[in-house]
Amino acid sequence: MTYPRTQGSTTDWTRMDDAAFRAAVREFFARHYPENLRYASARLRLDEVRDWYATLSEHGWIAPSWPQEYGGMGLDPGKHVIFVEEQEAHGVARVPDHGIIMVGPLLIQEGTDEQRARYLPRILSGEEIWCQGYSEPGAGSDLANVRTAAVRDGDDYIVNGQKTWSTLAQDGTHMFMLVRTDQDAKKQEGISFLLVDMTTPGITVRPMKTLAGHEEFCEVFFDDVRVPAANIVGEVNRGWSIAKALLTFERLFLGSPKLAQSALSRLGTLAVLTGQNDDPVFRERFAGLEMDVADLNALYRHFSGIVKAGGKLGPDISLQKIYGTETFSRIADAIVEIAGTGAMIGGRAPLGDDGFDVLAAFYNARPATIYGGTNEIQRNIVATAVLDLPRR
Amino acid sequence: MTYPRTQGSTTDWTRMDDAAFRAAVREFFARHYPENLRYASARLRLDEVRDWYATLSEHGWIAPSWPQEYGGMGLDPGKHVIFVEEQEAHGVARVPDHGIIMVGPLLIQEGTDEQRARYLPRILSGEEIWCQGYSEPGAGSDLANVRTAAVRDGDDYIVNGQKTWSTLAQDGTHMFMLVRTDQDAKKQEGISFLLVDMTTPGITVRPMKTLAGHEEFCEVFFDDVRVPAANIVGEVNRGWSIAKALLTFERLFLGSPKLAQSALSRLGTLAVLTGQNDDPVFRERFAGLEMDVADLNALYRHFSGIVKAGGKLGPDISLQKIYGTETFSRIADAIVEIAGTGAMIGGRAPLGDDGFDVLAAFYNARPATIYGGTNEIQRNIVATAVLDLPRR
Amino acid sequence: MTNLSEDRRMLVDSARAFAERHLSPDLTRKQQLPAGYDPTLWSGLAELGVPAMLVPEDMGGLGLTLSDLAAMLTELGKPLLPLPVVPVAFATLALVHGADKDLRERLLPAIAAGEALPAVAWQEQLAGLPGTTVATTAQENGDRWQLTGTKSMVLPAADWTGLIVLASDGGEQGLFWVEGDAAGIATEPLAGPDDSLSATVTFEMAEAIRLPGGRDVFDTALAGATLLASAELLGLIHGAMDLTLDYLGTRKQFGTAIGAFQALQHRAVDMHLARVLTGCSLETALEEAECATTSADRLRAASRAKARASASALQVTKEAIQMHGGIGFTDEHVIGRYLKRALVLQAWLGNAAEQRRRYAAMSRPRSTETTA
Amino acid sequence: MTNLSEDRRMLVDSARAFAERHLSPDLTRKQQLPAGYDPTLWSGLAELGVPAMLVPEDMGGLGLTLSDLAAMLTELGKPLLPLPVVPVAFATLALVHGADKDLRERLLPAIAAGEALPAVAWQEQLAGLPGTTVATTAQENGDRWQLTGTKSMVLPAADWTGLIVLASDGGEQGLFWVEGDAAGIATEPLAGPDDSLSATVTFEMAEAIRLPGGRDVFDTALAGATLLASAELLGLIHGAMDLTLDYLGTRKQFGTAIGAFQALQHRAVDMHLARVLTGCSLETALEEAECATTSADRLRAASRAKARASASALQVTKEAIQMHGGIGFTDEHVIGRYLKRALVLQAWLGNAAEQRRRYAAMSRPRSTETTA
Repeated sequence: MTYPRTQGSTTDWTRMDDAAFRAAVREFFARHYPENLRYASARLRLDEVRDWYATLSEHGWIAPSWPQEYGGMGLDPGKHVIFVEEQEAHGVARVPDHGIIMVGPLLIQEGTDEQRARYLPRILSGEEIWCQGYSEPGAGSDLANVRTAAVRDGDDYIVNGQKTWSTLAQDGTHMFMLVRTDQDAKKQEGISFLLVDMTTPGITVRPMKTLAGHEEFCEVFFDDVRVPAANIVGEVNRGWSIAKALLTFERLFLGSPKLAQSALSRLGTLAVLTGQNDDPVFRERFAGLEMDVADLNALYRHFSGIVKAGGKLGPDISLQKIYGTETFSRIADAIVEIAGTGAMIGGRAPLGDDGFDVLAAFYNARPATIYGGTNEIQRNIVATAVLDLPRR
Repeated sequence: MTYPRTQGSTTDWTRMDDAAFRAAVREFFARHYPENLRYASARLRLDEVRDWYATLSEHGWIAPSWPQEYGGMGLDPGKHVIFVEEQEAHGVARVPDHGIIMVGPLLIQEGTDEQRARYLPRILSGEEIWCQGYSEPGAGSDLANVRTAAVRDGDDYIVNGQKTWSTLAQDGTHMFMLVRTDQDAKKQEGISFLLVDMTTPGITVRPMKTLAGHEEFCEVFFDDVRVPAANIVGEVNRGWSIAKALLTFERLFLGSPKLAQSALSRLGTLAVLTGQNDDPVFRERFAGLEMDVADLNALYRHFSGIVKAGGKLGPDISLQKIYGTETFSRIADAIVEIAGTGAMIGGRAPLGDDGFDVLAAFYNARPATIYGGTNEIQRNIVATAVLDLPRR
Repeated sequence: MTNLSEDRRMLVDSARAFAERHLSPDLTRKQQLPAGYDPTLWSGLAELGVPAMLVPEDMGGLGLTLSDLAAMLTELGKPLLPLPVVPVAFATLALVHGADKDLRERLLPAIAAGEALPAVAWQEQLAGLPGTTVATTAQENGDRWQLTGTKSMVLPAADWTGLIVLASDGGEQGLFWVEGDAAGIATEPLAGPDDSLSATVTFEMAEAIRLPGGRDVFDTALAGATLLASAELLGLIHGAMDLTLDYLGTRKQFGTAIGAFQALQHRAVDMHLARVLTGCSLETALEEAECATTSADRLRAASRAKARASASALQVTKEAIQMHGGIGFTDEHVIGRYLKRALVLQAWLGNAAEQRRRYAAMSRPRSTETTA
Repeated sequence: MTNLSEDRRMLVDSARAFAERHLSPDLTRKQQLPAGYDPTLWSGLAELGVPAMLVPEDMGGLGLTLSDLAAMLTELGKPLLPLPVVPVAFATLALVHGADKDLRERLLPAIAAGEALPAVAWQEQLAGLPGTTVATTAQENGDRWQLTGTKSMVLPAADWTGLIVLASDGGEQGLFWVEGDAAGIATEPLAGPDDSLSATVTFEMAEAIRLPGGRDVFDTALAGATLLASAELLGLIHGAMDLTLDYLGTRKQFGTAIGAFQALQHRAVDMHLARVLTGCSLETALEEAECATTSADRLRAASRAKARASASALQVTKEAIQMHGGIGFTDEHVIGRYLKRALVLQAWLGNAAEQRRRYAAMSRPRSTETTA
């Protein structure tokens, strides 16, 4: 299968050396990324980043890790890290990327030719935006406890149930979701992986406001929603293993150092703005956090090195999610602490030229230790699957 | 029942006001306590404190909290606190005090007249020294899991089994112990409280060396040891409730601020000796620990206030044991930290005129979170018995 | 709080009844422009006698103690209190200790009746230990003074009937009284995360009268307000903790009530320990402050209580969100209101780190060798 | 440590085999007077090539890297290593980087053969950041120098064949070589909690020759030794952790293996995280130090690794004792040996807090606005 040249990058990035690649990426962001969107403190909505999505798409830069034959940049993990580093350094916001990060790689590995042809190009172009349908009410972290039912009816499935914590589902045109296709099977069995067009009749999306005041998560209700059977990815009733593999990858992603790194940089900024950067107590505290972030980077390099070498991530990837999110949370606490009564201000406190949102990182740190499986669940996994401690 | 005047204090302390009492206590310690035993960093053995025991005994000061009719000072809890404060301030060492703290009050409340007449005077005089026989191998914190058996044989019981973690049992002439008198009863039932003369044939004491190098705990083996049935305290098979009441009181005692207070004072000393007392990072850390100790005192006042008002301590007394020992442990950590390479020296490091034992508090902090029921057990108790959280 | 006197118990009961009837975490959702609170609710509190508590009996007040008001605030704080009880008490303390007879007679009866709402305008920079340095100046002009400078985090944010301002006369720091309608005052409200309002107030040659009391009076009032804010935090901690214990007992995951999971149990115990310590810390600090003879000793006691209360409130509310899981992070569940209110109250008058720093400045490690 | 090269793997295997055959935690129980180590065991290590590793090939050594030696030390540290591998490597690094040809040729081949045991005498005060200030003086006397002063924590504690001494010539700090049998040296051994020995060495006009390298060479050698000490700590952490995991899986309380209790499980995960972080931190710090062009950068990398290793070692061994319960506090169980050895190794060359302070001195918070 081939994709039109306009959708793939024409450059063979793999031949470029790392320094040249870094320079190219830096130059690209400097030239194309909108100045007013740099260093956004909250997750941006589709409306705000649609133009940027289009720019990336036009230049063939939207899918850094996809193989070039599917329209990606075909970056090896080392270059991908450079890409992300430059993105962070320039303060480039995340686009709605579930299609790029989750669905694309999934379909490339597990999908049918028809599914790849149907979905991949429209992810690249930004025509279609994906959201995730995993968690359900009453079973937040207990993902295998899927109760949303898909019952076969001719060439279709009829879906009934409810998903929750679906990030920015109100902006999504499609959802990849877990459904129960066998009611009688044991918990982890009888689950299938299904692709759903969000415009199908019977779907209702209800955005929920977060503590930070953003409509970042949604509840999604399914009432006799008819979905073609051809939209099952992989084998019927074998969706759990696919979901688990995605979750493993998600843990690497969720534990990446970028949140902590960016919060640390904001902590440094706030210290300068409030005149505390020469205070010896602050200096030592900052140094401690700086070392934590450096070690978090070292941990990330360890796990992404496994991916890079073509290995499979094991259950110990949960350590990355734990340490990444908890380091982030500690830094967010430090921001609130050194802000003093700045923490009494919602939104931007009058510090510096543009103001400074003292609570942004603190708010973001709250769901970080919850989503993608709470850190308690991650510790359970490591205890039993890595340390081989007895189950009760 | 009366005791000879020489064994009781002739002063009616209850009539004295607190300030006068404090002055009297201070003067007593200054006059009588041996200068070379002040601020001992480890628990002293009987040999070292026998003379001091005798001094206290002769003056009727050995049992501050016992009623005067039994030969104690009859102090109310408020004066008892003053007594302990002055003891601490002067650096007075603990004498082997299980008889005074545990056995005496127990016999006064639960014992027979014969038991009181037989045992109390010899505790006061120091002729008999008591040790505790609670824990057993394989059931350190699971105290109700008593396996040491006492089988009735005529007027006696025949005791077989093993006790462990018996503090300074090698110095003890008598042991108060938990034995199983009904093999068929459920765990907490069928346990009795027994008083045993350590010279009875069949008892073997094996001291164990601690990390600090002291022989502080012993294993005690019982091989067909014949003990009169009259040595049961309270009802047969009802020993667990007595033991539990003693344990509750022990938790108040084990969580008392004195370990933390004394470690904090040592931390301050070490900072002065190593020239760090003006370092701003140290100063703030010290202030944090100082506030922790002040709040630990506040907590202790809360619980001892309940005792003082004649109330009964509930299961929340475990909070005192948790916070007292963990605050102590944090301060011990701070001592090791500011000592730098002083922690590479066992015994006294060459600091100050007399040297400074950097690791003494650190070593003492290790068993503190273990004995008297590990802090994990204490948290289990608070979770279920105080917070009423569901059992699994 | 083991031995409440009969009087204290009545106060606590009346506060609890008011709280149960009139307050709820959801009340904190709406910004009460322009002042930042609901005047009707305030009147209710005034009927309960809350603003009268610290006013002496000969000024129409109840002449009660800090400990009494603290006990009430703990009850009022449980369902969250979107009312400026502590800010007004702060000003009341400054007036009781530092105003002359004329001003006392003019203001205190009105405060007791709930009609006057004075605010204290004292801090300038947001971070560090607020109030340490004072850039606002007072210039003498006949028998009046003129104030110039900017104060931040003034509570209540508007509708005040007057301002007590900490300013420097060039040499010393002193307290000044500015009428609410004086010329040369500009106010800019700032919304808090909990939808409360604070104000940045700028004085430009604003006319003021000088109070006889100076920095020392201010420090005593600050210590009192700091203790009262700790009491409100204690109430908040109780509220958040109780909600969380309920949730732990009822919410199921993996077929079990999550409160049966030992790891959560142990953390819940640590939260409970934090709340018990906060209560004990506050109780002893109130006593210390009430017995103290210097404002420095009062501040030292207050710093300890506020450091504990602030740290405990953040610990408990953060853990509460984590234990509630995703739902705790939505604005739909009340537990989030506790987190937001905790953010504001832990910061106001100095957060835990700032209190620790003040405490450090007032004490110094001693050697056992020197104390022995 | 994911991509060990074949050579590295062979080194690691040989170290593991040696450790399994010759080492055990109980070996640390007896003080090896007078030097503080067992000469026979040292010979065994020398046969394995350990002292030769950092010595260049043209000097009879193996010419391997810090990372290679670190990988071996991690294996050797698992059953605890009562041998002065890191102290001798410290001196070796100073000589390799800072000695002139004559001294190199005289000493390095003997070091490689395990026959020479040079020690570095550098720190003076016990606490603070050791080595920052140097009071020991060097006075020029013809082509020789005379040293006067006192150094603490010299390892090995005796039997050294020479000392590399950090001293001040009045202006600059420099490194000096003192023969083991030189006059004017007094040594006082101090026993450590782990029964190891360190020495306080006093120089009174002791004759020395000056090395061409100065403070910069010393800092590079210190950075190397600090990384190697971190590697030994990593081994210790593995050893303590593995013993504890075994215990958690087998010890029963209340009828259940204690490792099934969730609260302990979660803490065991935190211990495991500490060990994994220590490994990753060390691996990247070794690379950074090996690629660095200045001694300051090398020290910065080393400080990070040692801070992590020291903190993790204390965390893991303290938790290990707690999880072992009473038996862990007796001297009869080997787990206590790990705690004691951890106390020594975390302190030597600077503990976590001291490394953090050094790191802080070498970096400074930047504003995103200036980096953007």
